[in-house]
Amino acid sequence: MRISVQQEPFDLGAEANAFAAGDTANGAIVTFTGVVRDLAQTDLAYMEIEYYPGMTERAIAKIAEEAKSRWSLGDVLVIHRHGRLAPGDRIMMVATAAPHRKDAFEAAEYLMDYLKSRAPFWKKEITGLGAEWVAAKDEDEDALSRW
Amino acid sequence: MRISVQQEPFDLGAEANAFAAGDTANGAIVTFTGVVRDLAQTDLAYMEIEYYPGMTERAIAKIAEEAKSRWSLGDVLVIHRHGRLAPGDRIMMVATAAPHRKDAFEAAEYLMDYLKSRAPFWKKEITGLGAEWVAAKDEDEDALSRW
Amino acid sequence: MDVLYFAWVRERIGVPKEKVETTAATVSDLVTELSAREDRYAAAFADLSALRVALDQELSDFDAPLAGVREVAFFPPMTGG
Amino acid sequence: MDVLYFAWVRERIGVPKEKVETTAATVSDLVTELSAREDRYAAAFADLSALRVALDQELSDFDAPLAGVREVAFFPPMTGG
Repeated sequence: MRISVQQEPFDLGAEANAFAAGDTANGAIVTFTGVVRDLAQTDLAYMEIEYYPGMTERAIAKIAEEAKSRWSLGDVLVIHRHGRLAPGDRIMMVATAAPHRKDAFEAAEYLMDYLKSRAPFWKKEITGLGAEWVAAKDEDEDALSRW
Repeated sequence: MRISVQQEPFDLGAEANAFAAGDTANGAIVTFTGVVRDLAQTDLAYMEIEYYPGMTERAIAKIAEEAKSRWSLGDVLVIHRHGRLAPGDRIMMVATAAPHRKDAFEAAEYLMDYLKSRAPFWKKEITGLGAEWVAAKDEDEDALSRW
Repeated sequence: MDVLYFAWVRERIGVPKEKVETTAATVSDLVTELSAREDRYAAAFADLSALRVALDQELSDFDAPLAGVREVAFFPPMTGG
Repeated sequence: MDVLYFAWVRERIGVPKEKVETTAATVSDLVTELSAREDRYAAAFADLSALRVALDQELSDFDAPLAGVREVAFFPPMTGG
Protein backbone atom coordinates (compact mmCIF):
# COMPACT_ATOMS: atom_id res chain seq x y z
CA MET A 1 0.00 0.00 0.00
CA ARG A 2 1.46 3.32 -1.04
CA ILE A 3 -0.05 6.67 -0.12
CA SER A 4 1.50 9.86 -1.38
CA VAL A 5 0.35 13.41 -0.74
CA GLN A 6 2.61 15.46 -2.94
CA GLN A 7 3.01 18.78 -4.68
CA GLU A 8 4.83 17.36 -7.73
CA PRO A 9 3.02 16.03 -10.78
CA PHE A 10 2.80 12.26 -11.15
CA ASP A 11 3.00 10.19 -14.32
CA LEU A 12 -0.23 8.21 -14.62
CA GLY A 13 1.30 5.71 -17.03
CA ALA A 14 4.45 5.12 -15.02
CA GLU A 15 2.41 4.78 -11.81
CA ALA A 16 -0.04 2.36 -13.44
CA ASN A 17 2.79 0.22 -14.84
CA ALA A 18 4.68 0.20 -11.54
CA PHE A 19 1.49 -0.68 -9.67
CA ALA A 20 0.71 -3.60 -11.97
CA ALA A 21 4.29 -4.85 -12.30
CA GLY A 22 5.03 -8.34 -11.10
CA ASP A 23 1.58 -9.00 -9.65
CA THR A 24 0.43 -12.30 -11.12
CA ALA A 25 -2.01 -13.16 -8.32
CA ASN A 26 -4.50 -10.41 -9.05
CA GLY A 27 -6.30 -10.60 -12.37
CA ALA A 28 -8.02 -7.22 -12.12
CA ILE A 29 -6.44 -3.78 -11.91
CA VAL A 30 -8.53 -0.62 -11.76
CA THR A 31 -7.21 2.93 -11.84
CA PHE A 32 -9.05 6.19 -11.37
CA THR A 33 -7.46 9.49 -12.30
CA GLY A 34 -8.90 12.90 -11.52
CA VAL A 35 -8.12 15.76 -13.89
CA VAL A 36 -8.63 19.51 -13.41
CA ARG A 37 -11.37 20.34 -15.86
CA ASP A 38 -11.19 23.31 -18.17
CA LEU A 39 -14.81 24.37 -18.52
CA ALA A 40 -15.40 27.23 -20.90
CA GLN A 41 -18.15 28.68 -18.71
CA THR A 42 -16.01 29.03 -15.58
CA ASP A 43 -12.79 30.14 -17.27
CA LEU A 44 -10.64 28.50 -14.62
CA ALA A 45 -7.14 29.94 -14.43
CA TYR A 46 -5.89 27.52 -11.82
CA MET A 47 -6.79 25.69 -8.65
CA GLU A 48 -5.13 25.66 -5.23
CA ILE A 49 -5.44 22.56 -3.08
CA GLU A 50 -4.82 22.92 0.64
CA TYR A 51 -4.37 19.95 2.95
CA TYR A 52 -3.66 19.14 6.59
CA PRO A 53 -0.17 17.63 6.82
CA GLY A 54 -0.28 14.61 9.08
CA MET A 55 -4.05 14.24 9.27
CA THR A 56 -4.46 13.94 5.51
CA GLU A 57 -2.05 11.02 5.22
CA ARG A 58 -3.61 9.34 8.26
CA ALA A 59 -7.14 9.80 6.95
CA ILE A 60 -6.21 8.31 3.57
CA ALA A 61 -4.43 5.37 5.19
CA LYS A 62 -7.53 4.70 7.28
CA ILE A 63 -9.78 4.79 4.19
CA ALA A 64 -7.42 2.43 2.35
CA GLU A 65 -7.26 0.03 5.32
CA GLU A 66 -11.04 0.01 5.47
CA ALA A 67 -11.19 -0.84 1.77
CA LYS A 68 -8.73 -3.70 2.31
CA SER A 69 -10.90 -5.06 5.10
CA ARG A 70 -14.09 -4.88 3.03
CA TRP A 71 -12.87 -6.35 -0.25
CA SER A 72 -10.43 -9.08 -1.23
CA LEU A 73 -7.65 -6.86 -2.52
CA GLY A 74 -4.02 -7.04 -3.47
CA ASP A 75 -2.25 -3.73 -3.48
CA VAL A 76 -3.76 -0.24 -3.13
CA LEU A 77 -2.26 3.05 -4.33
CA VAL A 78 -3.44 6.58 -3.57
CA ILE A 79 -1.68 9.69 -4.88
CA HIS A 80 -3.16 13.14 -4.21
CA ARG A 81 -1.56 16.43 -5.13
CA HIS A 82 -1.73 19.71 -3.25
CA GLY A 83 -0.71 23.22 -4.23
CA ARG A 84 -1.34 24.89 -7.54
CA LEU A 85 -2.88 22.95 -10.44
CA ALA A 86 -3.77 24.13 -13.93
CA PRO A 87 -6.59 22.86 -16.17
CA GLY A 88 -5.58 19.51 -17.62
CA ASP A 89 -3.32 18.71 -14.66
CA ARG A 90 -3.92 15.40 -12.94
CA ILE A 91 -5.03 15.97 -9.36
CA MET A 92 -5.01 12.48 -7.99
CA MET A 93 -5.21 8.80 -8.74
CA VAL A 94 -6.14 5.59 -7.01
CA ALA A 95 -5.33 2.07 -8.13
CA THR A 96 -6.63 -1.23 -6.81
CA ALA A 97 -5.62 -4.80 -7.62
CA ALA A 98 -7.85 -7.77 -6.84
CA PRO A 99 -8.38 -11.37 -7.87
CA HIS A 100 -11.83 -10.42 -9.22
CA ARG A 101 -12.96 -7.37 -11.13
CA LYS A 102 -15.96 -6.59 -8.94
CA ASP A 103 -13.71 -6.16 -5.90
CA ALA A 104 -11.22 -3.98 -7.78
CA PHE A 105 -14.00 -1.73 -9.12
CA GLU A 106 -15.93 -1.42 -5.87
CA ALA A 107 -12.83 -0.73 -3.80
CA ALA A 108 -11.72 2.00 -6.21
CA GLU A 109 -15.16 3.62 -6.09
CA TYR A 110 -15.18 3.38 -2.32
CA LEU A 111 -11.75 5.03 -2.10
CA MET A 112 -12.92 7.83 -4.38
CA ASP A 113 -16.15 8.43 -2.49
CA TYR A 114 -14.31 8.66 0.82
CA LEU A 115 -11.42 10.72 -0.53
CA LYS A 116 -13.97 13.26 -1.82
CA SER A 117 -15.62 13.89 1.51
CA ARG A 118 -13.44 12.48 4.28
CA ALA A 119 -9.85 13.25 3.37
CA PRO A 120 -8.79 16.74 4.46
CA PHE A 121 -8.30 18.57 1.18
CA TRP A 122 -9.86 21.87 0.20
CA LYS A 123 -10.00 23.22 -3.32
CA LYS A 124 -9.97 26.87 -4.26
CA GLU A 125 -10.71 27.91 -7.81
CA ILE A 126 -9.15 31.03 -9.26
CA THR A 127 -11.06 32.34 -12.28
CA GLY A 128 -11.31 35.63 -14.11
CA LEU A 129 -13.95 36.63 -11.54
CA GLY A 130 -11.75 36.01 -8.51
CA ALA A 131 -10.99 33.23 -6.06
CA GLU A 132 -13.59 30.94 -4.53
CA TRP A 133 -13.47 27.89 -2.26
CA VAL A 134 -15.22 24.93 -3.83
CA ALA A 135 -18.33 24.00 -1.85
CA ALA A 136 -18.82 20.39 -0.84
CA LYS A 137 -21.55 18.76 -2.94
CA ASP A 138 -24.55 17.04 -1.40
CA GLU A 139 -24.18 14.29 -4.00
CA ASP A 140 -20.67 13.54 -2.73
CA GLU A 141 -21.93 13.25 0.84
CA ASP A 142 -24.85 11.13 -0.38
CA ALA A 143 -22.44 8.83 -2.24
CA LEU A 144 -21.15 7.57 1.12
CA SER A 145 -24.53 6.11 2.05
CA ARG A 146 -24.14 3.24 -0.40
CA TRP A 147 -21.22 1.73 1.50
CA MET B 1 -13.12 5.63 -29.61
CA ARG B 2 -10.39 3.11 -30.30
CA ILE B 3 -10.93 -0.64 -30.39
CA SER B 4 -8.02 -2.97 -30.95
CA VAL B 5 -8.07 -6.75 -31.10
CA GLN B 6 -4.42 -7.65 -31.30
CA GLN B 7 -1.91 -10.40 -30.72
CA GLU B 8 0.89 -8.09 -29.56
CA PRO B 9 1.32 -7.04 -25.93
CA PHE B 10 0.20 -3.51 -25.03
CA ASP B 11 1.82 -1.10 -22.61
CA LEU B 12 -0.76 -0.25 -19.95
CA GLY B 13 1.07 2.91 -18.90
CA ALA B 14 1.62 4.21 -22.42
CA GLU B 15 -2.00 3.46 -23.31
CA ALA B 16 -3.31 5.16 -20.17
CA ASN B 17 -1.18 8.25 -20.78
CA ALA B 18 -2.17 8.44 -24.44
CA PHE B 19 -5.83 8.00 -23.54
CA ALA B 20 -5.74 10.77 -20.95
CA ALA B 21 -3.54 13.16 -22.94
CA GLY B 22 -4.99 16.49 -23.88
CA ASP B 23 -8.46 15.83 -22.53
CA THR B 24 -9.31 18.73 -20.25
CA ALA B 25 -13.10 18.40 -20.52
CA ASN B 26 -13.37 15.11 -18.66
CA GLY B 27 -12.40 15.13 -15.01
CA ALA B 28 -12.59 11.38 -14.48
CA ILE B 29 -10.58 8.64 -16.16
CA VAL B 30 -11.05 4.98 -15.27
CA THR B 31 -8.97 2.09 -16.58
CA PHE B 32 -9.46 -1.61 -16.10
CA THR B 33 -6.70 -4.08 -16.94
CA GLY B 34 -7.08 -7.84 -16.97
CA VAL B 35 -4.04 -9.95 -16.14
CA VAL B 36 -3.49 -13.71 -16.61
CA ARG B 37 -3.37 -15.07 -13.11
CA ASP B 38 -0.76 -17.48 -11.94
CA LEU B 39 -2.56 -19.60 -9.39
CA ALA B 40 -0.43 -22.17 -7.63
CA GLN B 41 -3.26 -24.72 -7.54
CA THR B 42 -3.83 -24.74 -11.30
CA ASP B 43 -0.20 -24.52 -12.40
CA LEU B 44 -1.12 -22.64 -15.57
CA ALA B 45 1.54 -22.90 -18.26
CA TYR B 46 -0.17 -20.55 -20.69
CA MET B 47 -3.50 -19.54 -22.15
CA GLU B 48 -4.71 -19.41 -25.75
CA ILE B 49 -7.37 -16.89 -26.69
CA GLU B 50 -9.35 -17.53 -29.87
CA TYR B 51 -11.57 -14.92 -31.47
CA TYR B 52 -13.83 -14.38 -34.46
CA PRO B 53 -12.13 -11.87 -36.79
CA GLY B 54 -14.72 -9.39 -37.95
CA MET B 55 -17.48 -10.27 -35.53
CA THR B 56 -15.30 -9.64 -32.47
CA GLU B 57 -14.45 -6.07 -33.50
CA ARG B 58 -18.08 -5.41 -34.43
CA ALA B 59 -19.39 -6.80 -31.16
CA ILE B 60 -16.98 -4.66 -29.13
CA ALA B 61 -17.85 -1.55 -31.14
CA LYS B 62 -21.53 -2.20 -30.47
CA ILE B 63 -20.90 -2.60 -26.72
CA ALA B 64 -18.85 0.62 -26.67
CA GLU B 65 -21.53 2.53 -28.59
CA GLU B 66 -24.14 1.29 -26.17
CA ALA B 67 -22.00 2.54 -23.26
CA LYS B 68 -21.67 5.93 -24.94
CA SER B 69 -25.44 6.15 -25.31
CA ARG B 70 -26.09 5.23 -21.68
CA TRP B 71 -23.55 7.44 -19.94
CA SER B 72 -22.15 10.89 -20.50
CA LEU B 73 -18.71 9.89 -21.74
CA GLY B 74 -15.72 11.38 -23.46
CA ASP B 75 -13.47 8.83 -25.09
CA VAL B 76 -13.58 5.04 -24.80
CA LEU B 77 -10.72 2.59 -25.38
CA VAL B 78 -10.88 -1.20 -25.61
CA ILE B 79 -7.83 -3.38 -26.24
CA HIS B 80 -8.15 -7.17 -26.18
CA ARG B 81 -5.40 -9.61 -27.03
CA HIS B 82 -5.71 -13.00 -28.69
CA GLY B 83 -3.24 -15.83 -29.13
CA ARG B 84 -0.89 -17.17 -26.51
CA LEU B 85 -0.60 -15.46 -23.12
CA ALA B 86 1.56 -16.41 -20.16
CA PRO B 87 0.80 -15.84 -16.46
CA GLY B 88 1.37 -12.19 -15.64
CA ASP B 89 0.61 -11.08 -19.21
CA ARG B 90 -2.01 -8.39 -19.62
CA ILE B 91 -4.98 -9.75 -21.55
CA MET B 92 -7.04 -6.66 -22.11
CA MET B 93 -7.84 -3.17 -20.94
CA VAL B 94 -10.67 -0.70 -21.14
CA ALA B 95 -10.51 3.01 -20.43
CA THR B 96 -13.32 5.52 -20.06
CA ALA B 97 -13.26 9.29 -19.68
CA ALA B 98 -16.22 11.24 -18.35
CA PRO B 99 -17.03 14.59 -16.78
CA HIS B 100 -18.10 12.76 -13.59
CA ARG B 101 -16.57 9.78 -11.84
CA LYS B 102 -19.78 7.79 -11.51
CA ASP B 103 -20.22 7.72 -15.28
CA ALA B 104 -16.61 6.73 -15.89
CA PHE B 105 -16.81 3.89 -13.34
CA GLU B 106 -20.18 2.55 -14.44
CA ALA B 107 -19.31 2.64 -18.12
CA ALA B 108 -16.05 0.76 -17.48
CA GLU B 109 -17.89 -1.90 -15.46
CA TYR B 110 -20.54 -2.17 -18.15
CA LEU B 111 -17.87 -2.63 -20.84
CA MET B 112 -16.20 -5.34 -18.77
CA ASP B 113 -19.42 -7.20 -18.03
CA TYR B 114 -20.37 -7.25 -21.72
CA LEU B 115 -16.88 -8.07 -22.95
CA LYS B 116 -16.87 -11.10 -20.64
CA SER B 117 -20.02 -12.67 -22.03
CA ARG B 118 -20.89 -11.01 -25.34
CA ALA B 119 -17.64 -10.44 -27.20
CA PRO B 120 -16.56 -13.52 -29.17
CA PHE B 121 -13.43 -14.65 -27.35
CA TRP B 122 -12.74 -18.11 -26.01
CA LYS B 123 -10.03 -18.97 -23.52
CA LYS B 124 -8.20 -22.26 -23.36
CA GLU B 125 -5.96 -23.01 -20.40
CA ILE B 126 -2.93 -25.23 -20.80
CA THR B 127 -1.74 -26.69 -17.50
CA GLY B 128 0.41 -29.61 -16.44
CA LEU B 129 -2.76 -31.73 -16.64
CA GLY B 130 -3.58 -30.84 -20.24
CA ALA B 131 -5.60 -28.32 -22.17
CA GLU B 132 -9.10 -27.22 -21.26
CA TRP B 133 -11.52 -24.63 -22.58
CA VAL B 134 -12.59 -22.21 -19.87
CA ALA B 135 -16.29 -22.59 -19.10
CA ALA B 136 -18.47 -19.50 -19.01
CA LYS B 137 -19.39 -18.58 -15.44
CA ASP B 138 -22.97 -18.13 -14.30
CA GLU B 139 -21.85 -15.11 -12.31
CA ASP B 140 -20.62 -13.43 -15.50
CA GLU B 141 -23.96 -14.03 -17.20
CA ASP B 142 -25.76 -12.82 -14.05
CA ALA B 143 -23.65 -9.65 -14.03
CA LEU B 144 -25.48 -8.49 -17.18
CA SER B 145 -28.80 -8.33 -15.38
CA ARG B 146 -27.80 -5.19 -13.48
CA TRP B 147 -27.65 -3.06 -16.62
CA MET C 1 -23.07 -20.80 -47.15
CA ASP C 2 -19.93 -20.48 -45.00
CA VAL C 3 -20.12 -22.29 -41.69
CA LEU C 4 -17.55 -21.40 -39.02
CA TYR C 5 -16.68 -23.20 -35.80
CA PHE C 6 -14.79 -21.88 -32.80
CA ALA C 7 -13.17 -23.24 -29.64
CA TRP C 8 -14.16 -26.84 -28.76
CA VAL C 9 -16.81 -26.88 -31.48
CA ARG C 10 -14.02 -26.33 -34.00
CA GLU C 11 -11.91 -29.03 -32.35
CA ARG C 12 -14.73 -31.60 -32.40
CA ILE C 13 -15.68 -30.91 -36.00
CA GLY C 14 -12.04 -30.73 -37.03
CA VAL C 15 -12.16 -27.66 -39.28
CA PRO C 16 -12.48 -23.94 -38.54
CA LYS C 17 -14.59 -23.23 -41.62
CA GLU C 18 -16.32 -24.99 -44.47
CA LYS C 19 -18.76 -24.37 -47.31
CA VAL C 20 -22.08 -26.12 -46.79
CA GLU C 21 -24.75 -26.60 -49.43
CA THR C 22 -28.09 -26.77 -47.68
CA THR C 23 -31.75 -26.04 -48.05
CA ALA C 24 -32.26 -25.92 -44.28
CA ALA C 25 -34.87 -23.33 -43.36
CA THR C 26 -33.60 -22.58 -39.86
CA VAL C 27 -30.45 -22.95 -37.80
CA SER C 28 -32.03 -25.97 -36.04
CA ASP C 29 -32.67 -27.61 -39.40
CA LEU C 30 -29.04 -27.06 -40.37
CA VAL C 31 -27.88 -28.58 -37.09
CA THR C 32 -30.08 -31.63 -37.64
CA GLU C 33 -28.80 -32.00 -41.19
CA LEU C 34 -25.12 -31.74 -40.21
CA SER C 35 -25.56 -34.06 -37.21
CA ALA C 36 -26.98 -36.73 -39.51
CA ARG C 37 -23.97 -36.52 -41.80
CA GLU C 38 -21.16 -37.62 -39.52
CA ASP C 39 -20.49 -38.45 -35.90
CA ARG C 40 -18.15 -35.50 -35.39
CA TYR C 41 -21.07 -33.12 -36.06
CA ALA C 42 -23.39 -35.11 -33.84
CA ALA C 43 -20.74 -34.91 -31.09
CA ALA C 44 -20.32 -31.16 -31.48
CA PHE C 45 -24.06 -30.46 -31.58
CA ALA C 46 -25.09 -32.97 -28.89
CA ASP C 47 -26.08 -30.29 -26.37
CA LEU C 48 -27.45 -27.16 -28.00
CA SER C 49 -27.79 -25.43 -24.62
CA ALA C 50 -23.98 -25.35 -24.52
CA LEU C 51 -23.81 -23.65 -27.93
CA ARG C 52 -24.32 -20.21 -29.36
CA VAL C 53 -24.92 -19.26 -32.98
CA ALA C 54 -24.17 -16.12 -34.96
CA LEU C 55 -25.70 -15.31 -38.35
CA ASP C 56 -23.65 -12.93 -40.47
CA GLN C 57 -21.65 -12.03 -37.36
CA GLU C 58 -24.64 -11.14 -35.18
CA LEU C 59 -25.65 -13.32 -32.22
CA SER C 60 -28.85 -15.13 -33.07
CA ASP C 61 -30.76 -18.22 -31.99
CA PHE C 62 -31.52 -21.71 -33.20
CA ASP C 63 -35.04 -20.84 -34.37
CA ALA C 64 -33.76 -18.14 -36.70
CA PRO C 65 -34.39 -18.53 -40.46
CA LEU C 66 -31.38 -18.96 -42.74
CA ALA C 67 -32.83 -17.22 -45.79
CA GLY C 68 -30.29 -14.75 -47.14
CA VAL C 69 -27.65 -15.67 -44.57
CA ARG C 70 -24.11 -15.99 -45.93
CA GLU C 71 -22.17 -16.91 -42.79
CA VAL C 72 -23.22 -19.10 -39.87
CA ALA C 73 -20.94 -19.59 -36.85
CA PHE C 74 -21.24 -22.05 -33.99
CA PHE C 75 -19.33 -21.67 -30.74
CA PRO C 76 -19.58 -22.16 -26.98
CA PRO C 77 -20.54 -19.28 -24.65
CA MET C 78 -17.94 -16.53 -24.82
CA THR C 79 -15.24 -16.15 -22.20
CA GLY C 80 -13.59 -12.83 -22.95
CA GLY C 81 -12.34 -10.11 -20.67
CA MET D 1 -3.38 23.74 22.89
CA ASP D 2 -2.64 24.17 19.17
CA VAL D 3 -5.58 25.39 17.12
CA LEU D 4 -5.37 25.05 13.34
CA TYR D 5 -7.54 26.60 10.65
CA PHE D 6 -7.87 25.58 7.02
CA ALA D 7 -9.36 26.97 3.81
CA TRP D 8 -11.78 29.89 4.32
CA VAL D 9 -11.72 29.44 8.09
CA ARG D 10 -7.99 30.16 7.95
CA GLU D 11 -8.58 33.16 5.71
CA ARG D 12 -11.25 34.66 7.98
CA ILE D 13 -9.24 34.16 11.15
CA GLY D 14 -6.07 35.31 9.44
CA VAL D 15 -3.63 32.69 10.74
CA PRO D 16 -3.14 29.01 9.92
CA LYS D 17 -2.25 28.04 13.48
CA GLU D 18 -2.06 29.51 16.97
CA LYS D 19 -1.56 28.50 20.58
CA VAL D 20 -4.69 28.98 22.67
CA GLU D 21 -4.83 28.91 26.46
CA THR D 22 -8.28 27.75 27.45
CA THR D 23 -10.24 25.90 30.10
CA ALA D 24 -13.06 25.14 27.67
CA ALA D 25 -14.57 21.73 28.40
CA THR D 26 -15.84 20.99 24.88
CA VAL D 27 -15.26 22.12 21.32
CA SER D 28 -18.46 24.18 21.51
CA ASP D 29 -17.17 25.96 24.61
CA LEU D 30 -13.92 26.76 22.80
CA VAL D 31 -15.84 28.13 19.82
CA THR D 32 -17.93 30.35 22.13
CA GLU D 33 -14.82 31.57 23.91
CA LEU D 34 -12.94 32.40 20.69
CA SER D 35 -16.01 34.02 19.09
CA ALA D 36 -16.27 36.36 22.09
CA ARG D 37 -12.65 37.44 21.71
CA GLU D 38 -12.65 39.10 18.30
CA ASP D 39 -14.93 39.62 15.32
CA ARG D 40 -12.75 37.56 12.99
CA TYR D 41 -13.47 34.46 15.11
CA ALA D 42 -17.16 35.29 15.33
CA ALA D 43 -17.18 35.61 11.52
CA ALA D 44 -15.41 32.29 11.02
CA PHE D 45 -17.62 30.43 13.49
CA ALA D 46 -20.94 32.09 12.57
CA ASP D 47 -22.42 28.94 11.04
CA LEU D 48 -21.22 25.76 12.73
CA SER D 49 -23.16 23.58 10.29
CA ALA D 50 -20.67 24.75 7.64
CA LEU D 51 -17.72 23.65 9.78
CA ARG D 52 -15.98 20.45 10.69
CA VAL D 53 -13.64 19.85 13.61
CA ALA D 54 -10.78 17.42 14.13
CA LEU D 55 -9.26 16.57 17.51
CA ASP D 56 -5.69 15.32 17.37
CA GLN D 57 -6.16 14.72 13.63
CA GLU D 58 -9.32 12.64 13.93
CA LEU D 59 -12.70 13.95 12.75
CA SER D 60 -14.84 14.71 15.77
CA ASP D 61 -17.85 16.85 16.66
CA PHE D 62 -18.66 20.01 18.53
CA ASP D 63 -19.93 18.20 21.64
CA ALA D 64 -16.63 16.38 22.11
CA PRO D 65 -14.65 17.02 25.32
CA LEU D 66 -11.26 18.71 25.02
CA ALA D 67 -9.61 16.99 27.98
CA GLY D 68 -6.20 15.69 26.93
CA VAL D 69 -6.48 17.08 23.40
CA ARG D 70 -3.33 18.74 22.04
CA GLU D 71 -4.45 19.81 18.60
CA VAL D 72 -7.82 21.15 17.46
CA ALA D 73 -8.50 21.96 13.80
CA PHE D 74 -11.43 23.81 12.24
CA PHE D 75 -12.22 23.66 8.55
CA PRO D 76 -15.06 23.53 6.03
CA PRO D 77 -16.34 20.22 4.60
CA MET D 78 -13.60 18.55 2.63
CA THR D 79 -13.46 18.72 -1.14
CA GLY D 80 -10.78 16.24 -2.13
CA GLY D 81 -10.58 13.78 -4.98
